[in-house]
Formats: sequence, C-alpha cells, structure tokens
Amino acid sequence: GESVLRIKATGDLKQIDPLWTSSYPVRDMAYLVWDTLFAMDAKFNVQPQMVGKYEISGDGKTYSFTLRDGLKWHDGKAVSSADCIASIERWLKKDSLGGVMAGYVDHFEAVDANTFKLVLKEPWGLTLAALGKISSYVPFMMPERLAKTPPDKDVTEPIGSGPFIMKIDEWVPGSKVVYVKNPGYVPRAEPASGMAGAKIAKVDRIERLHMPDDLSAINALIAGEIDYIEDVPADMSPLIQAQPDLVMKARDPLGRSTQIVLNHTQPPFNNVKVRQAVQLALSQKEFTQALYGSRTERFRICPAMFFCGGPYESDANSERVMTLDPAKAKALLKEAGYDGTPITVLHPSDLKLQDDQCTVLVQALRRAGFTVDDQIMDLATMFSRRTNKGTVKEGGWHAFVTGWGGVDLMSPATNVYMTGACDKAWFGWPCDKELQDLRAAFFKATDEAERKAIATKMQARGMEIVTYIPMSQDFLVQAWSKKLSGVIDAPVSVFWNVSKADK
Amino acid sequence: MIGSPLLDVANLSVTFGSGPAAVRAAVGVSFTLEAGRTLCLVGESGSGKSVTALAVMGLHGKGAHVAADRLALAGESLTGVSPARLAAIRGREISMIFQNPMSSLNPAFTIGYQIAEAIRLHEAVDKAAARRRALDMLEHVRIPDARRHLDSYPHALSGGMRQRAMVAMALACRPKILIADEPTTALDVTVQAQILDLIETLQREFATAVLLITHDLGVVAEMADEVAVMYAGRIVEKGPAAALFDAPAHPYTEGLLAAVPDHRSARKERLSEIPGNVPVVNREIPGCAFAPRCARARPVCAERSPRLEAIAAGRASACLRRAEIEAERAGHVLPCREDRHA
Amino acid sequence: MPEAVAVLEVEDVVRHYGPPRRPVRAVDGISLTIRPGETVALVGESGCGKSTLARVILRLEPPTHGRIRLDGEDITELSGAALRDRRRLAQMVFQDPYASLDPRMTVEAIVREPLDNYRVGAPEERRICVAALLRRVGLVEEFAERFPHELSGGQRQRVGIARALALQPKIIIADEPVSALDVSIRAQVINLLMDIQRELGVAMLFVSHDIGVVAHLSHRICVMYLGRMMETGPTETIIRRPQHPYTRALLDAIPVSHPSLRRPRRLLEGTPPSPSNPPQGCRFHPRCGFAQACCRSAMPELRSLGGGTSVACHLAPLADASSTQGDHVQ
Amino acid sequence: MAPAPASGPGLATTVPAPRRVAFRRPGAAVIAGVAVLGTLVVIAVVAPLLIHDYVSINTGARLLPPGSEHWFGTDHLGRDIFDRTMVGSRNSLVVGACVALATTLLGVLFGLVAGYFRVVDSVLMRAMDGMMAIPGVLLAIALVSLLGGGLWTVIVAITVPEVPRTARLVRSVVLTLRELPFVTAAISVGTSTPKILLTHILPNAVGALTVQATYVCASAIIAEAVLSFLGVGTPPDIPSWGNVMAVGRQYFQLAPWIIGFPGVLLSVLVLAINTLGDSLRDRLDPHLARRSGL
Amino acid sequence: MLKYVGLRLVAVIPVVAFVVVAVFLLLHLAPGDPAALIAGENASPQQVALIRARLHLDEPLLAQFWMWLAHLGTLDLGNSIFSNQPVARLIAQRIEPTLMLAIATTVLTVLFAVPAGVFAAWKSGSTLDRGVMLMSVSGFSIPVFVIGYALIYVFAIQLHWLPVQGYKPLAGGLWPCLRSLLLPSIALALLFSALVARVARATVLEILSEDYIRTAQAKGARTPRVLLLHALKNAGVPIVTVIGLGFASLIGGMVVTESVFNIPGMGRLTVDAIMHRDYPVVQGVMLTFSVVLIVVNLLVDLSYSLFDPRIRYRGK
Ligand SMILES: Nc1ncnc2c1ncn2[C@@H]1O[C@H](COP(=O)(O)OP(=O)(O)OP(=O)(O)O)[C@@H](O)[C@H]1O
Ligand SMILES: Nc1ncnc2c1ncn2[C@@H]1O[C@H](COP(=O)(O)OP(=O)(O)OP(=O)(O)O)[C@@H](O)[C@H]1O
Ligand SMILES: [Mg+2]
Ligand SMILES: [Mg+2]
Repeated sequence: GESVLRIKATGDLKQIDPLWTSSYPVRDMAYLVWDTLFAMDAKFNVQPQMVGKYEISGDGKTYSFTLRDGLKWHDGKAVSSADCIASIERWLKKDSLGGVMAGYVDHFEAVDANTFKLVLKEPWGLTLAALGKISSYVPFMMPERLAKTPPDKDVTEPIGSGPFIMKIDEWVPGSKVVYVKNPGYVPRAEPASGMAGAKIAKVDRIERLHMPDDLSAINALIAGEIDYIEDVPADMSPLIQAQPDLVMKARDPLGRSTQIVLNHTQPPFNNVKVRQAVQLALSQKEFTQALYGSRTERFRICPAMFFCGGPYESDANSERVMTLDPAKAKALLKEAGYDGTPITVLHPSDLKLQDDQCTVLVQALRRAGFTVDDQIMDLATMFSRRTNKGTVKEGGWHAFVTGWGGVDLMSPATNVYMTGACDKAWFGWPCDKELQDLRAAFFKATDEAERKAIATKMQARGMEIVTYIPMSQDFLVQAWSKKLSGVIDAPVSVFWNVSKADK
Repeated sequence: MIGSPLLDVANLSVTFGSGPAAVRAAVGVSFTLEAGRTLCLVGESGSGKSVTALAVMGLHGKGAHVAADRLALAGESLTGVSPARLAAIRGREISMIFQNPMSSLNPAFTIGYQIAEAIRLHEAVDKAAARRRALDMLEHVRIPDARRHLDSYPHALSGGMRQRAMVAMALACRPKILIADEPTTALDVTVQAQILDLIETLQREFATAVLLITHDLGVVAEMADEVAVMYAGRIVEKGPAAALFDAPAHPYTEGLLAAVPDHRSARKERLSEIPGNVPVVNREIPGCAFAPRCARARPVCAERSPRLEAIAAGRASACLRRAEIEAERAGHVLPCREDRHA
Repeated sequence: MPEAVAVLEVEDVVRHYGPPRRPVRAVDGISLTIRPGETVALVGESGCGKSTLARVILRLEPPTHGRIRLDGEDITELSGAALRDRRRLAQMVFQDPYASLDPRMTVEAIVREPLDNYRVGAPEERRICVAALLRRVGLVEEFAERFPHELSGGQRQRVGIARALALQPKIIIADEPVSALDVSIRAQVINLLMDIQRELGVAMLFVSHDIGVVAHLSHRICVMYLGRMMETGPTETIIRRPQHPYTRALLDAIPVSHPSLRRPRRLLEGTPPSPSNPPQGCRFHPRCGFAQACCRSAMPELRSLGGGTSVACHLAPLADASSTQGDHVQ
Repeated sequence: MAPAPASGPGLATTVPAPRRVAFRRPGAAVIAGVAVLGTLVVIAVVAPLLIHDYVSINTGARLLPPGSEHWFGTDHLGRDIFDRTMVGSRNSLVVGACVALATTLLGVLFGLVAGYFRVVDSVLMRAMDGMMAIPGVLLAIALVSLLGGGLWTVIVAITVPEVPRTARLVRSVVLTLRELPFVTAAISVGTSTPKILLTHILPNAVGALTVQATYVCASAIIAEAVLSFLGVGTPPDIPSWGNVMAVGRQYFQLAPWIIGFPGVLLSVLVLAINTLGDSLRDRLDPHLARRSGL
Repeated sequence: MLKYVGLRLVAVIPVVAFVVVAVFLLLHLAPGDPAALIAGENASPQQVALIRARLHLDEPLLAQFWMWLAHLGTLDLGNSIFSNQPVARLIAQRIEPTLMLAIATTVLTVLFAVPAGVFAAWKSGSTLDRGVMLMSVSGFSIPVFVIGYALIYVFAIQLHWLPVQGYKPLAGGLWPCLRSLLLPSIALALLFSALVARVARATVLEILSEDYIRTAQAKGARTPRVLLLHALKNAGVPIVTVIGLGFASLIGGMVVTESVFNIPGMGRLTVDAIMHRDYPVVQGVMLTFSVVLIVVNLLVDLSYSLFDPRIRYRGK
C-alpha cells in the first residue's frame, strides 16, 4: 500500500515562501518542494545540485552553469535558465549575504534553455558558497512567474522542482501539511550527503503534523501514531529510551546555540563595561544544566562566536564569557558607575525553552547586582518589542534571549551579530568601526587561511565589545521509529532518502 | 344511606422529623367515611388537614412518620401494602384533588393526556379509547368546547376550568372515594359555587364518597353530611353537620362560627375574635392545645389533655369543660342561630 | 357622612397594558369619590382590575387616561419629589403579609422607614413613634426587634397596618388585606381596621373579592367587573336590593351560613372573559341570565337610581322578588 | 414565564404560626469546608512570611522526587515544589478572591443599573451579550496579550469575561424582586430609588450573589491554571498552583509530583468553596438562589 | 415563530457589531506585531519593516478597520496574513472537529449528568446523593488538562484501547471518528457534567415538591414514571438553559483539550491566531464563535417550547 511518513516537527508551517521568512520550519519544508543549484554536503563542501556542470572563467569573474537534464517543475514545465536567473535575482534582494553578493554581480546571461552565465564585476571567492547556502534565506529555484513576485510580496504557490510535491488543498495551517512523492524527479547519481547528493523520495506521502503538546506527541510516537519527532525535550528522553523500537539521535552535528543579546543603544548597556559585566555574570554551565540537567550528550560548552565544530571556531578573548564571577561583575558595574537603572528583559512565556532561559538569565543578572525588570509577554510582543529602538519608556528594551542554528552562525558571512553597522546592524545595534572593517576584509579575502585569521580577530573584537554573549550549544535530538531507515545526518530536517517498513 | 365504612381511619398520627424538633402534624385522628357521603374536615391553616389526607393516600415522603391503628379502604388495610398495590389503588379506588388548580396540573402535558394517563395507568385500554374516555369526562365536568380543550395545556385554561379538569381526572376511573383538599380556596366565589355544585352532582351520579377538606365554614354548610373540626393536629369536634352548626360542642368550633362576618346582618359591629395565633405543633402540648386562646379555659385545661368523647348520636367533642359550658350557655343563643330563626 | 372635600376623587381612570392596538383593559373608565372617614369597598372577581386601580390611585403606575385628585390636589401629572410628597397622604396595606414586608428588615426598621423618608420628627423621636404605632396595632414592644419570618400572618398584617399609619395618611388603601388570613385571625384584623378607622377618622378604600367581609365594614360598595364599574351604592342598599344582575350573582354565590339554609344553587356560569378581548356591549352580557339584544350592542353607562346608588345596566331597576332570593331582602 | 397564580384566599403560602428558622447545626460538610478553607487561608497568609526563596533556581537539584529534603519534590529548574505550592496558595487565593470580588462589584453595579433603569438596560445588556458571545478563555488570552503578563493582568483578564454573567444574574434578580410587594410598599411609603436599590433589593440578592461569587471564585482559580497552561498565566516569580501545574504538565509521566501536589490542593479548595457556596445558598436565600439557576 | 426567529436574528446585529469592534480594538491595541513574527526569529529589522508595509500595518487603525469591514460587506473574511489562505477556508477546515467534539461532549454530559442529577434529587440527602454530587464537583475542580493526561496515560498508553491523539474526520466513518473523540469528550464532559448535574439535581428537587408531582402520584403513577416523565419534562428548561450557557465555557475547555489531544479544531486555531496576531483570522473566528453562540442560545430558547408549552414565540 501507500507508505505514509507522519512527522511531528517543531513549530508550525505558517507560510510557504522561504524568502519571506527566516523561520526554520519553512526552510526545512521548502527543501522538500524546491531544489537548489548548489548545496553543501555533510562536510560543508559545496556540491552542484540542480547544476549538472559548471565552469569558472580564468579571471574568476564569469560563472557558467548548465542544468541537469530532466529537471521539471511540479506543474510539468521544464526548468529553464530564465527561471533560475529570476530566482537568484529575487534572492539577491532578500538575503543579507545575497545583498553582499549583489554588490559583486554585474549581470546574468541566459545562454540557452539550460545554460546561463553569471558575470561578476570582480572575483568573489564566496560565490558558490552563497549559492549553496543551506540556511535561511536559501536560494531556492522557482519558476520564473513565481520568482518574479515582487520582493514585498510572498509566494503563495508551492511549485518547485524538488522530490516532493506539497498538496496545498490538504494544507490545514496550524495542524497538517501533506507532501506526496514527485514521480517526475530525477535524482543525482551520488549518494545523499548533507543537503547534497541524491534526493530520492522513498515514501509516497509525508504528513507533517503540528502538535502543540510535547507529551502528547511523545505518547503518539510510542503508540505508533506518528513515526518521527523532530525535537525531543531533554527531560523527556527517558520516555523514549524506555522504548526498544524507537531511535533517538541528533541529526545535525553542529546543533544550535543560545545567545544573550544586549541593546547597545540603551543606557547602561551603551557602556561597554556594563556589557562586559553581563559576560561575567552569566555561566554557560548554569544555562545548560537548567535546561538539560546532566544529559551531557545534549549540549556543549563553547567559547566560540563562530560556533564550535565550524570552520572558524576559536576561543579568542573568551575568558569573561567562560568564567562566572559575580563579584568581579559587581566591581565592574561599580567602576562603570551603574546606577541601578532597571534592566528590561523581554521574557516570552509561551515557549517553554525561552521561558526557562529568561528565568535563568534574570536570576543571574540579579545575582551580579543588576536591577532587573522581568517583563513577561508573549512571543509576538517580544518579536515586535525587540524591533523598537526607543528608550524603555517608549517601549524599548535591554536584553533578550534568542537562538540560531550553527549553519547560520558558523561563518562571518552569515553571522548577523558580527557587524558594527550601527542602525543597519541586527537587533542590539552594535556600532563599531573596527568590526566593520574586519568584516569587509573577510569578504575581500581570497584564501581560506586568511579568512580564518580575520575571523579570529573578529571574535576577539566581538567579545570585547560584546556584540552578543554566546551561551552553550545544544543538539536537537530527534526520535523516530525503527520502521524508518535512511534518515540522513544534516543540519536541516529533510526526509528524502527515508523509507518506512511495513511492520 | 347507611353502608359499611368505606374508609376507616383510627388513631392516625403523622410526625415529621424526630427528637425535640419533631412536628406532630396529626395526632390520634380517627374518622370513618361511608359510601356516597360527604365528610368535611375543617380547621385553620396548619391544623393538619392535608397531612391527614396525604396519609390516607400514602403520599407522604420519607420525612414523614405515619402510624395508625387502622387505615382501611373497604376492609383492605392500607398500612404496609406494597408500593405497587398502593399505586394500583391510587386513582382507581381513591382519588384526590388539590387546593391549587394552577399548580396541580402538570404544565408540560395537555389536559387530555393527563386524564387519559389516569385511565391508562389502571385500565388496559389503548390510546384512542383512553382519549375518548377523557373527552367524555371533560364533557361530564361541563367544560365548554371539550374537544378543543382536550389538547389545551393547563395554562390556557382559567382556574375554574382547571379545577374541573382535575375533577375529571380524579373521577376518570370512577373511584369509590374522592378526597378534595380545599378544592375551591383559590377560586372566586362564583366559580367556587360552580365547582361545589359539580362535585355534588358527580358524587350523586357515581355514588362516590367525598372527603372534603376546607377552612371555610360556608363550604361546610353547603356540602357536609358529617363534619370533623381539627385544631393543632387533632380532631376536636365531630358530628353531623346540622347538629354541629346548631350547637357547637367545642369552644373552638363556636369561636370559628362566630368569627365569620355575615353580610346579611349588615351591622358594623366588632366581630367576635379568637385571640392569639394558630400554634405550631412541634412539641407535645400539655393539656388542651386550644386552651391558651380559649375564653372558657380554666387552669385544668392547661394540665389535662382532653380526649375525643362521644356526646350524642354520632357526635363527639374533645373539651374538658363541655358539660359546664353546656350549662353556662343555657339560654344564651348563638348569633348564627338567632339569624336563622329571624 | 360629613360633607367635606373629598379625600380621593378618581375620574374616569383608564389603565391599559401592552400594545395600544390590542391592550389589556385592566381598568377601563372608573370614577370614584371617597370622603373623609368613609370606607368604600371595591369588590369583584379575580382579574377585574381592583389591584390595578389601587396602584393607579397611588400613582405607583400612571393612568392611561383620567384624573386622580388626592385631598383636592390633582396628582395625575406629578412625578419625582412632588409625587413623593403627596404620596404620604395615601398609604397602602397589601394582600400578602408575607411578600409585602422586606424579609431582611426588623419590624422596627419597616415601620420606621416612612418616618425616615419624610424626616418626621427627630431621629430619637421616631423610635418612640414606632413603639406607639406598634402598640396601636396591638403588638407589644418586643416585636420591634423581630424579623417578619418570626411573626404569624396576623402579626405581619398588623406591621403592614402600622407602616401605613406611620405617616398619618388621609386615606388608606387596603388591597385584600385579610384574604390571606385564617378565619380567626381575619376577624382580629377586620376589627383592628374598623377601630383605627373610627378612631382616626381616616378614609379607606377596601379592596376585596369577599362581599361578606365588605358588607361588614364598608359604608359604600363599588362592584367591578372586567375593568368597569357595574354598581355602586350604600352597603345596606347593595346587599339588600342589588340592582345589577352581576351583584346579585355575587351575592348568590356566597355559601350559606348553616346547613339548613341550603337551597338550589343559582350558578353564574362561565368565567370572566379576558380583559384583552372584552365582549361588545355590556361586559357582563355573556354570563347574564337577563341579557337582551340591547345588552349585546350597547355598553350601559353608570346611571343614578337615587339614594346614592348607581347601576350600569340597561335593565335596572330589576323587578325585585321575581329574581332574587328571599335572603337579600329580609 | 409562568403566569403567576392568582392570589386567592388561603393560599398555600399562609403558614400562620411564626416560622422561626430554627438554627440548624452546620453539617459535617460545612465544617469540613470551613476547616479546609481556613487552613488554606492561614497557609496563604503565613507561607510567604516563612518562605522567602521560592524563585531560586538550583540546577543541581532538578526533578527530585518528594523526600525529606524536598517534601513535594522539585521542578525542572530545581525549585522546591513545597515552597512554590505553599506560596502559590496565596496567589491562587488572591486570584480567586479578587476575581470573585471584582466580578461581584461590577456585576452588581451593572445589574442594578440595568435592572432598574430601562433606558440604560438595552444598551448595557447588548454590550454584555456581546461579551458573553466571545468565549471567556479566548477573551482572557486576548486581554493578557493586550496588558502583558502579571498577576493583576491575569485577574483582570479572568474578571472581564465573568462580569456579564453576574450582571445578568443580578439583573434578573432585580427584575424579580422589584415586582415583589415589599418593593411596591417601599415606593408607596416614599423611599427613593437609590435607597430601594441599596436597602431592599441588594440585601435580598445577597443569597444568589454569594452562590455566584463562590462559583466564580472556584472557576477563576481553575481559569488561572488554564491560562498558565496556555502560557499566558502568572509569571514564574509569582508562583501559583496554576503555573506550578502548567510547568509540570510535560512531566506528568516522569515527575507526577509537580502537577500532583498543587492539583490535589486545588481540587480540595474548589471542593471546599463549592460546598460552602451550596450550603450558603440553602441558608441565605434558598428561594432566589435556586430560581436564578447556577 | 418564524417572525420570532427573524426578530431575534435582527436583535443579534448590535451584539455582533459589539463583538466585531471590541475584538478589533482589543487585538490591534495589543502590543505585538505579526510582521515581526512572519519574518521569523532570525530576520533583520529591515525585513520586518518590509513585511509590515506589505500588510498595511503601518496605516491608521481606522483605515485598517474600514478595509476589513469593506471586505466583510462582500462576505469576505479576508486572508490569513501568515498562510495567505482565506479565513473562511481555515474556519471550514476547523469547524468539524470542534463541532463534533462539542456534540460528543454534550451527548455524554446529558447521558451522564441528567440521570445523575435526577437520581441524586430523588434520593436527596442520601449517601448516594452526596456521592454523585461530590463526583460532579470534583470533575469541575480538576483542570481539564490534568484529566486529559490521566485519561491518555490509562486508556491509550497503558491499556491501548484508544488512540493517544488526533482526530479522524467524519468522512472516514462514524466509528473511527467517535473513537478518536472518546477520550477528549470524556475529559470535557467531566467538567461540563459538574454544572449540569448540579442544576439538574436542584431543578428536579424543586419540581419534586410541586403539586403536580403529587397529582401524578395520586393518580397511581409509579416512581420511574413520575421522575422520568412528569419531573424531567418540567426540568427541561433550566437544564437546557445551563447546557446552553455551559456551551460558552465548553469552548474554553476545548481550547485546552484540543491541545492535549491534538485535535485540529477552532479553539487551537483561535489561540494560535491570537498569539500570532493573525488579525483577519482572529476576527473571523470570533465572529464565527459569536454567531455560533448566538445560534445556540436561539436554539436553546426555541427548545423551551418543547418542554414548556406556556412558552410560545411571537415577535415581541
Ligand atoms: N413535610 C413536612 N415537614 C414538616 N412539617 C410539615 C410538613 N408538611 C406539613 N407540615 C406541618 O404540619 C402541620 C399541618 O400541615 P397541613 O398541611 O396538614 O395543614 P393544613 O391544615 O392542610 O393547612 P392549610 O390550610 O394551610 O392547607 C403544619 O404545621 C405544617 O407546618
Ligand atoms: N403589569 C401588567 N401587565 C399586563 N397585564 C396586567 C398587568 N397587571 C395586571 N394585568 C392584568 O390586568 C387585569 C387586572 O388585574 P388586577 O391585578 O388589577 O386584578 P384584581 O382584580 O386585583 O385581581 P385579584 O383578585 O386576582 O387580585 C388582569 O387581567 C391582569 O392579568
Ligand atoms: Mg392543606
Ligand atoms: Mg388583586
């Protein structure tokens, strides 16, 4: 009969346009529907995906791509150069790395239906890495008419060329999304690795269920009503471990991490000493223990701003972050002349993880002598509050907690925090010329060793001015039924290559 | 019209609750009722009339403790019969209508249904036949446009009509006894006359015995063959109606008769009143319960309980000083008697 | 009767309920005068509009039409403070002695309330005043601290009377004050009302459906049927020589007072029609044994027959002996 | 609804003898109810004085089962459940009492005004209908979003949807009462309208209101738990039975003590409040309370 | 009767208008910005601003309200600002589970609570009476999520009798659908029964002291007939009233139950929409809820005439 894979993913699929939101569920699901020109394999090397062969001209300015044969959109039309050019152009407008790349791009040129050229103004070593970027916003290929959607509108038709087809008429937002196998998909010959290699749909149908209650989801997995859970809360792993026919594993070797973000424009955090006092006030150990107890397999203490396990890992200037010293923090505060101004912490209470993290944060800050205004709110309020640059009276803020995946943070190219762009920077708005210069140099650099050196300098500077405070890294642990096989390790939860046994 | 006692009640008592808070609502009530006759039970509110009637019907709930030396319907004892037998007797052998026709009919069912139900509970007849009989009964009780009113709900009927429907329901199975608990108190005088007339007519027609409960001495004068006067749970005087009205043998009866304003006299004099209040019967009263209000009371009345004693043919009274009063009163003529002889 | 200015004059009062298109004609054109010291009785079957008239007189609800003069002053249009000020002249005694006393107030508070409202005397004096009022209605002082549920029906009605007397009204409107009482208690309350009336010279409108009671204490009787006045006159005359067939029927329906007086019943068939759909012509004609063609078409007006009697019947005066029982004329 | 029975002579209401309401000894249920409520109130008052540290996270002592160290065990942040439950009893009781009080006050205000002044009635009651047409929990969630998290926010959010029901109840009681002869009697002896409302109508509505208030109190405590479950309840540094249980929901199978202890206390409290409410109804005003439904 | 229904429906207009305006204001005054949520946790401020402009969220409140009203005028509830799906479609997808759950709960409640109430009233004061009442009050005093977890643990995890979660649409057969609803509706019915059983008991208790009950006994009807025919029919009005009133609080319970049992119903849709400030959805859903509640109330009112013939409906 028909094989159906039922998965419980984290978060709900609220919309479908992967260039309209940075949300991970949308990114993950988009991978089933849309394909990319390039992709990274398990070792983070860029591999061609839709592209069959490509050439780079000697001056490094002209890239010529030829699409593989047999690529078709879900509506039956063939994938063409024009489609891909339009898709890349849209991405250049939406993504921040795309924005950097746009500065180098001179023009595109469709050679024929299957071949097109990208001509740069000057050589840029990150071109293929950018096109093979695997986290939001991913440069997915869409049919030209969808890719021509203006950047201020979202795509509402899930027509791609990927291994699965989304059944939009069966979509129940907030509850269920259905994908069926794309019978016309032509996979690559190489075995699947990371986001690269053969994307073979081995089940007929995927039902992605949104289950707001974790305990119910785990019980449903135990009862065999679903096959896969994307995120098993650490404390609930004993329930899974007790089941012989369930597997529990972290698919993403990098994992994700937690960051404490401080608002550089807001007194007292406009004083670098006060920000450094926060570094001293917090303890990664405390954060991880609060969330994971003694389950050491779930987390990793890490001093790196560009992620432990990534190519630019470093421990430069991380002593303050790695030591817990409330007394020293207090001294620093005194030195900085902290006057007890209440620190407004945006504390969302409707997501357990962030709720707990904020609870720990608030307690740690108080211990170090900060006065804290612990503001309970829902996520929607927190997301909009953090965009507010005004004073606290005007609805502004001092600190919040957030998390990013390793794939996004591991490179200065995609790590949003490591800029000093003032108003143009990410929330927190750090303003630092030195960091800006280092970043520009990173993009200019042509060889990997040079990039690495610059990245280390960036971390040292970042730690100094406290662009953000890295808390521990942790691993998203998935659980699935032993009926499933072929689940691949990847930073993104994808379900090609997965098959389901009948019994 | 002499028959064997159809209903024989001896030494009936009903108590609510127990211990010091117990309410002795009826104490040592005895009476008999013969076929075709009308016995009126008179007394002021709370004197235990309804309690007595409900005890006869076996309708008291678990809160009530009913005891009787004898409680027999046509020779069959009603004490300790099975609930099934009791249900079979109710409505068939002995029926009851209640004071308030507004609340005694179930507002959720049609008149026709309720009458037919009474029939079908006791006789194996089909729906249509029961309905025909119900219609018959409605015509019998002179409800105008009976066919239409068969399907009327109680609320659409006037008080008098409802009471007629109640009578029709009570008499649907031609019971031997009809107990009517203040059937006209809630009605206007004109309608009261209609209902009393109806009961009398049907009684004659069906040879039913009627136990009529009332507090209105006028109704007694209109209807009764026999009268039993109750006070504080006890029968204080009993006898044929005419004799009792002529010469009340108990001061309470006497007082009641005198307290009724009489329109025919049209004299703006003070009425003769019985001082004080009707008592609650929640404790054993030493002596005569009426003594505190009795103008003729002597100290002895507060000490000894009077017993109901026969005084003449069919008459009985429970007054310790009856003989003395009789003597005192020689020559003294009661207003109502004077009236009649005027 | 002293010929003073009337305490109460009711002139062609109409009170309708519900939609103007098809109203419930609860009171439909009643005129009435009560002089000081006089007791006027209002009798009629249930639903004929007696209580409605009483409420309208006290301006507890506005009349649809007509005038009401209290102690010479027109109160029809009054409202607010002015109305409250006049209202003290007319006080009411209610039918249900249970429902008409606030269960959460002591007897003292109940009787004192009108005194407080009109600031009669100094606050300390009111206490003495209440005690005096209670004594007047035959309640000993200890009752002052009791709550209504601790009183018997007769005692409650006495409290109601004391409250009505508190403001020394010129007229007391008693709406069936004794019909909820036991026979023995009824006599007590009737006596009390009569005593008070005699002593204080207060006028009284006594509403009742019991013509027996009414005959006992009233000077004049008004007979109502379906919102209309059928007959009015001195009590003596009405009782002995009723002119309206309805008055006769009411008298006929009174039970006899002795078994030996039983007689064939003369029943008034049927019940009063609905006041929302009164019959054409004489309101009483569908139930009237004497009804003629004219009774069905024309509504009879109230006509004076002399001797203070007025009747609303086309056929009055009726031939005497032919239709009435010996009882009525002794 | 039902046509009032015509009042004739000698209706069943005539019970002539003094009907002194005998002092009934309180039943076992009432004694138990008072005892439970009293104990919990004492705990609510005393616990915050004795227990100061109920927010401290102790990451080394996560999810410990009940034992001598932690009588009720600990939660996932190592906080002591006993401390949080004891201190939480104050906040839960505060929520219950404040909501009941506020609801009653507002309900009485709106209900009296609507019941006695026809002009305001229709406008006020349409607004109340409108509020009742929005499911209470949803309205509460929206209100918490509007006002931000906190104990008082939660109280307001639970109160607002409850007000219309109490207002309707008061209004219906007023409509019934104002037709009663004793109100007519008060008018006829010259009592002013505000005085009638305050001295005659309100005291007689107390029975029905008490029952309603106990009901509201009990359901407010539960509503707070439900809001916490949905993530919009009281913040973690203001422990309440609701948010302790909400934290414990994930651990229902692994650490049942988190949900268990406050859950049992909550049930016992609600039970006690309900018992008291019922017996108060029987005592204060059997007639009106029953007529008004809940 | 038709005229009555018509007039009642006309009378609904101001109520619905109140709801519409109140919900709109409540939501739009609440802090929190759907654009920030759409953009996602890791979006940049610029991306958020872009989306905000696209959704007209930077326009004045009144303009936004008129826009929505204009749509409503053409019977269009608008599209979700997240999924871009028509709100009407989202509601249509969700209404069946909620309705089925409500019906199943109501049926269970009536089957359990009404007999329990009648029985308790009949045996009032007895141990059985107290037992029934204690049970029903307990049902009310335990939060519905605790009951839900307990039911799942016992009946689904330990005994494997029923599914843990999920909803099987009616289209797939009545039995699978009922099976999937059994546990959630029991959880809710426990809550609801407390209310209904208490009212049923109180009403029947009062009715049992009515004169017409004595009349029924006096004409020879046995206890079951008296209780189930004469008493219960008269108890209909208050019982149906409380069921109607309870419906509103049932919806509150449903929000939680739908989460615990993962039922894709209206309650979750609403909570999600409120939490995400999906304005068109919240407004559409609240509109639907208020219409449903108003219709339920109307049905309740109309059903009165089934139980009590004194109540007949004329336009008044
Ligand atoms: N179920 C009961 N529980 C306790 N006391 C009761 C009960 N029923 C009646 N009583 C008491 O018994 C006494 C007699 O009541 P009963 O109803 O027989 O009076 P009645 O003569 O019929 O009066 P009425 O004219 O008011 O109908 C009263 O004092 C009453 O309070
Ligand atoms: N508020 C009202 N709305 C509509 N109809 C009313 C209202 N009050 C009274 N009626 C009707 O007006 C008529 C007269 O009522 P009223 O109470 O005055 O009669 P009554 O003579 O006092 O009767 P009873 O002897 O029963 O007290 C009745 O048909 C009654 O139904
Ligand atoms: Mg009786
Ligand atoms: Mg009246």
